[in-house]
Amino acid sequence: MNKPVRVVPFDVEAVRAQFPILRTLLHGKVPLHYLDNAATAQVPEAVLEAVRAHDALRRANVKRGVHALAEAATDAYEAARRKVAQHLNAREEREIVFTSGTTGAINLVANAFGATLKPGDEVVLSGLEHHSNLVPWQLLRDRAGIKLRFLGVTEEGRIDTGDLDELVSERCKLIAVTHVSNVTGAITDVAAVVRAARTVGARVLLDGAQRASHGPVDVQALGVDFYALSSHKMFGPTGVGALWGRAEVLASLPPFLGGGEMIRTVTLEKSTWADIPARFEAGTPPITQAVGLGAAIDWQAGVDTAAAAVHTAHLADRILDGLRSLGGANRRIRVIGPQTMERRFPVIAFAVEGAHPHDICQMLDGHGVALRGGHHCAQPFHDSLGLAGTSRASLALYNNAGDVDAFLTGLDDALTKLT
Amino acid sequence: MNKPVRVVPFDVEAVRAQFPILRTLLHGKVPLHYLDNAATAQVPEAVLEAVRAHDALRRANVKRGVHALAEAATDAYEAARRKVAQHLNAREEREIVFTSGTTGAINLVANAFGATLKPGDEVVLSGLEHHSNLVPWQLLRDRAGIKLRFLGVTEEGRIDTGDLDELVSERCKLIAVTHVSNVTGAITDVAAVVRAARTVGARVLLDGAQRASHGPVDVQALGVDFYALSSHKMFGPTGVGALWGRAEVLASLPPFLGGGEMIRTVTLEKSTWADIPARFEAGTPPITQAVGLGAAIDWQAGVDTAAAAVHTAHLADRILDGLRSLGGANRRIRVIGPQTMERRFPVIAFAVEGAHPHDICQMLDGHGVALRGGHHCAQPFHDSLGLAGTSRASLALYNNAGDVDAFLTGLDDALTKLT
Amino acid sequence: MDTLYKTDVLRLAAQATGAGKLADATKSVTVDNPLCGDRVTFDVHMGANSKIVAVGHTVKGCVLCQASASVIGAHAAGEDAASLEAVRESLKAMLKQGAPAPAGAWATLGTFAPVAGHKSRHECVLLPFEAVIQAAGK
Amino acid sequence: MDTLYKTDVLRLAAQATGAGKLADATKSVTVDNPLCGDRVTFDVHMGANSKIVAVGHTVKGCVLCQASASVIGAHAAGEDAASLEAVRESLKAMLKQGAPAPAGAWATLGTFAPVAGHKSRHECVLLPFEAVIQAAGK
Ligand SMILES: Cc1ncc(COP(=O)(O)O)c(C=O)c1O
Ligand SMILES: Cc1ncc(COP(=O)(O)O)c(C=O)c1O
Repeated sequence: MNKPVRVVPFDVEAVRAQFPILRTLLHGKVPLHYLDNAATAQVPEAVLEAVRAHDALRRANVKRGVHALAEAATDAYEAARRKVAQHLNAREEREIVFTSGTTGAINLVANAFGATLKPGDEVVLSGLEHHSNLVPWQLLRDRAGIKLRFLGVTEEGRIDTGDLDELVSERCKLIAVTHVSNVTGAITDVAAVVRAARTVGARVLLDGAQRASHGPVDVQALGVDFYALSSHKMFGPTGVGALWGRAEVLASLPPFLGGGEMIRTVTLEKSTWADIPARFEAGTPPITQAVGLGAAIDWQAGVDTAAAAVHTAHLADRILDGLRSLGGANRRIRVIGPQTMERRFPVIAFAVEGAHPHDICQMLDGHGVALRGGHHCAQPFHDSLGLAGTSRASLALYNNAGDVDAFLTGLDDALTKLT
Repeated sequence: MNKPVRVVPFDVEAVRAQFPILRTLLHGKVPLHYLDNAATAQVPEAVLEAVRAHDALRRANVKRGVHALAEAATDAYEAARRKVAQHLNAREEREIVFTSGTTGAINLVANAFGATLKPGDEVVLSGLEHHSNLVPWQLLRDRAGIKLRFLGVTEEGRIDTGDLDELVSERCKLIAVTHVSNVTGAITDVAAVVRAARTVGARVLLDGAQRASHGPVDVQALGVDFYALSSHKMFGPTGVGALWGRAEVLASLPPFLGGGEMIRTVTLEKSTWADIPARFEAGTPPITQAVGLGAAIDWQAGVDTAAAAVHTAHLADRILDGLRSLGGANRRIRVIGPQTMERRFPVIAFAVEGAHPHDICQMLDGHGVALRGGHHCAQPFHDSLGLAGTSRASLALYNNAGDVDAFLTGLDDALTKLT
Repeated sequence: MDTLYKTDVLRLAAQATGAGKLADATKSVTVDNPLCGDRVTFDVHMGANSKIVAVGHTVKGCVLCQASASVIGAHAAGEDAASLEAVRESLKAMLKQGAPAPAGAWATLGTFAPVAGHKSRHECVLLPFEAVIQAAGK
Repeated sequence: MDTLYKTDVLRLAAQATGAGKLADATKSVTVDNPLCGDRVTFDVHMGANSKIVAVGHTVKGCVLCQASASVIGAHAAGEDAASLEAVRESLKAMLKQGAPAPAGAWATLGTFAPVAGHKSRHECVLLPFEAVIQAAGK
């Protein structure tokens, strides 16, 4: 994301005060410095309370009940759908399907849209994808005889849109790429992807798991067809996510999972399907979690996300600077992805020669700093870098200068011991 | 369930006190009489608190993290798996796969086990199934060319195991039936089903959605191969459920959903799969909800479920008696399913000639009584009865005599107005 | 809630004005509510200028659905598809946006005002309109 | 936590006893930890009675994994697959059930006791044993 120009004072301490977990003392003594936000974000009091209140006051199954609790629960569930629609600037509420998460959403598309593909059809992915936007397509390939093609990754850790012309042919039916990388934080050039897709009439799916916690998204302006997100990465509960799909596209797809509430009529011989979005919401949905996601979106809407972006970009700059100065002659530190905060989000993965990511993360844990080490479910990308894993610091709007200091101090200490 | 003989005083008021929602005044004035437990059960304080505490104190993504929160979250998640394993008397913890619910669990089997079937293979279901245990198999049939066969339903509303000999042939690879009907409350004669399956080497799946809230289950004693359940029907959070599968069977199946955490290795060309249960848990699982389900199982384990069964069976008897006496010469009331509480759970569906279920439910709502009306996602069974829908009262262990009285008084009032 | 079942609604349903098959129907349309399995059939006899001369309805549905069909049975004569659509839109506005009840001949629809608070029942009132409008259309 | 990385562990890793390829290996086995991509190769030279004469190891892994391999490098000579399996079992018991560290030659493994509290790292310590046991087996 480009750093917004305006300079609004962002009151990070006021934000922090809303997150009970940030008051935790780890190991009974060290304050928590949570820099594992790309894996899962923390939850503000407003969301904790919305979840509790729903189950304590309005709990019922949704959709078919006529009693007061069932109506209240259905209203709350549908209100949550409206909030997701607003967060994404969807044209219509029925374009939002609640799923178990980003992984569930992408599998839905790989199966429902996948069922419309023919052997030899092509799906274009990239070498930067999270396994959740790769393995479902491999499974589809093995099932349906389609072909997968892969956009390369630039030196800078961005999806190489220069490959589009060569890779996107008339056989291409879908381009499915990440909106923001969970390793490099790089923002994909979606316009280029959409342009290429439109020339051959292909659809575009964006994996929005890493994007949706950083303020509203405009799927109409992006011009894509599918957008997947996870609640737990955007300050909401685990167990729920959403798929946005352009109404006419969604409406043209067969169902994926079968069960209650996704049908129009059922006989032992044959069933017919409900309209969207119900067609894709088989069984009792994650009701309370959807309500919690709605509360998280409300909460995010109450924050100045533009100011928050300036704030986290400053912190990320300090991390990049710090890594540069820690990495001296005999400590080779390699930052994966863009070296500045231009067109990227504050997800910073790095490799240290001679120090294993798990040792780094474990030692930093002793300093109260929560990092993540490993391939971050992007094994092909790490393979292409010749690395088994990296350490990753990822920021959310509640991180502060103290978190960055603890990280840099801890890392210095760890590297002194490890290298 | 047979009424246990011992007569333990069951302190229902002490149980009720633990459910905040039971103190609700509907429409600002009428006390809630919640008799829609077959759709979703309510949540005790202990579960509300476990859910909140997890997100407020131990929130992190699971499985790969080495920092303290990630270890705590993984421990909590795996402890929940252990609790589900204990509730079902599974032989091993790895036999428990967390899913989005019963519907998710059955779809998993229909896809993963389904992928091992060949055209012409047969799956035997029954005419009493919930759509969640019918539609996934219809989708599989249409995809894979298998054949579905259906056990009939007896006059009494039980799966007709007399049909087994005729329907279960050498081509049968699976019998998938409900453990307890969500319409008639009838308990299936599982032993007969398992016997028939074993003679031809077929597997057995039980839909345990309606059973798992009524005390522990013993999958080993039942002798089945798969068992599906939903947390929200057993006093736990929405958004999570479980599939139990016999280890050697589960381990022999290919994955269903693709994504993070279900892999061993991933390259752009090819992936290999993790061991069970991870192979079937793609993406970030419903972590907090699984922890909540664990808390619900702990809570249930602290209740004398045998005494609770006596208690709810007595209440159900009063409902059956009340329906008989309300149904006079000009009010024809038909109770669907067994007419006594022998071998059944307290789920009571009934039809009133000349009164629409939704009118009945809506009028009872005015009395604070939450019922459910419609086909209860068992449209084929209702069709077979010549009914579009029924009204259903379903009990949980926190229901009391006041709930039954309110129901019978309200129904009398409604029928006076409607018939 | 009981307020949904005020005496007026129950009476409308009991009156069942226009219930029964129409012998000389020019068209008949059946509409289902997939959510509850309800089913409404409207037979219409169309006159000159595509105006309704008479209707007959068969309702397998709840009291709200029956009462709504009964109101149509009482007032449909003389209407055409377009005017019935206008009535349905003002009924919808009453249910969904709290607009005032339709004026004039169709004022009886005001009886359904309390249904506004019960989204799951809106369709019960609207279904008969769906059937008669389709039957009165080309 | 830092207690995992006591000087002892770091020193064991740095010593890297037995690191390197073994020229006259009778068998070589490579084992992966799919969770973190770590990889351990053990070359063994087996003598009479299926006893180890010498080992060499190549570790792409964390400090814990390196230290564990180093301990094996120092003490494997004279062991066979079965005795190494026994050592691994007592190491496992120390990690998983809080049992005391192995006695005798392998007492150094006590250095890993603090790993017990970190389930996600148990595999790091156990992986080299997996490799050497497989290499020493038939
Ligand atoms: C017998 C039965 N099977 C399956 C289900 C589906 O459960 P869920 O909607 O929680 O997936 C239900 C509940 O609706 C049920 O009662
Ligand atoms: C870019 C990206 N895509 C997909 C996912 C999968 O999300 P989830 O695990 O919530 O389904 C993640 C998070 O792990 C991610 O970062």
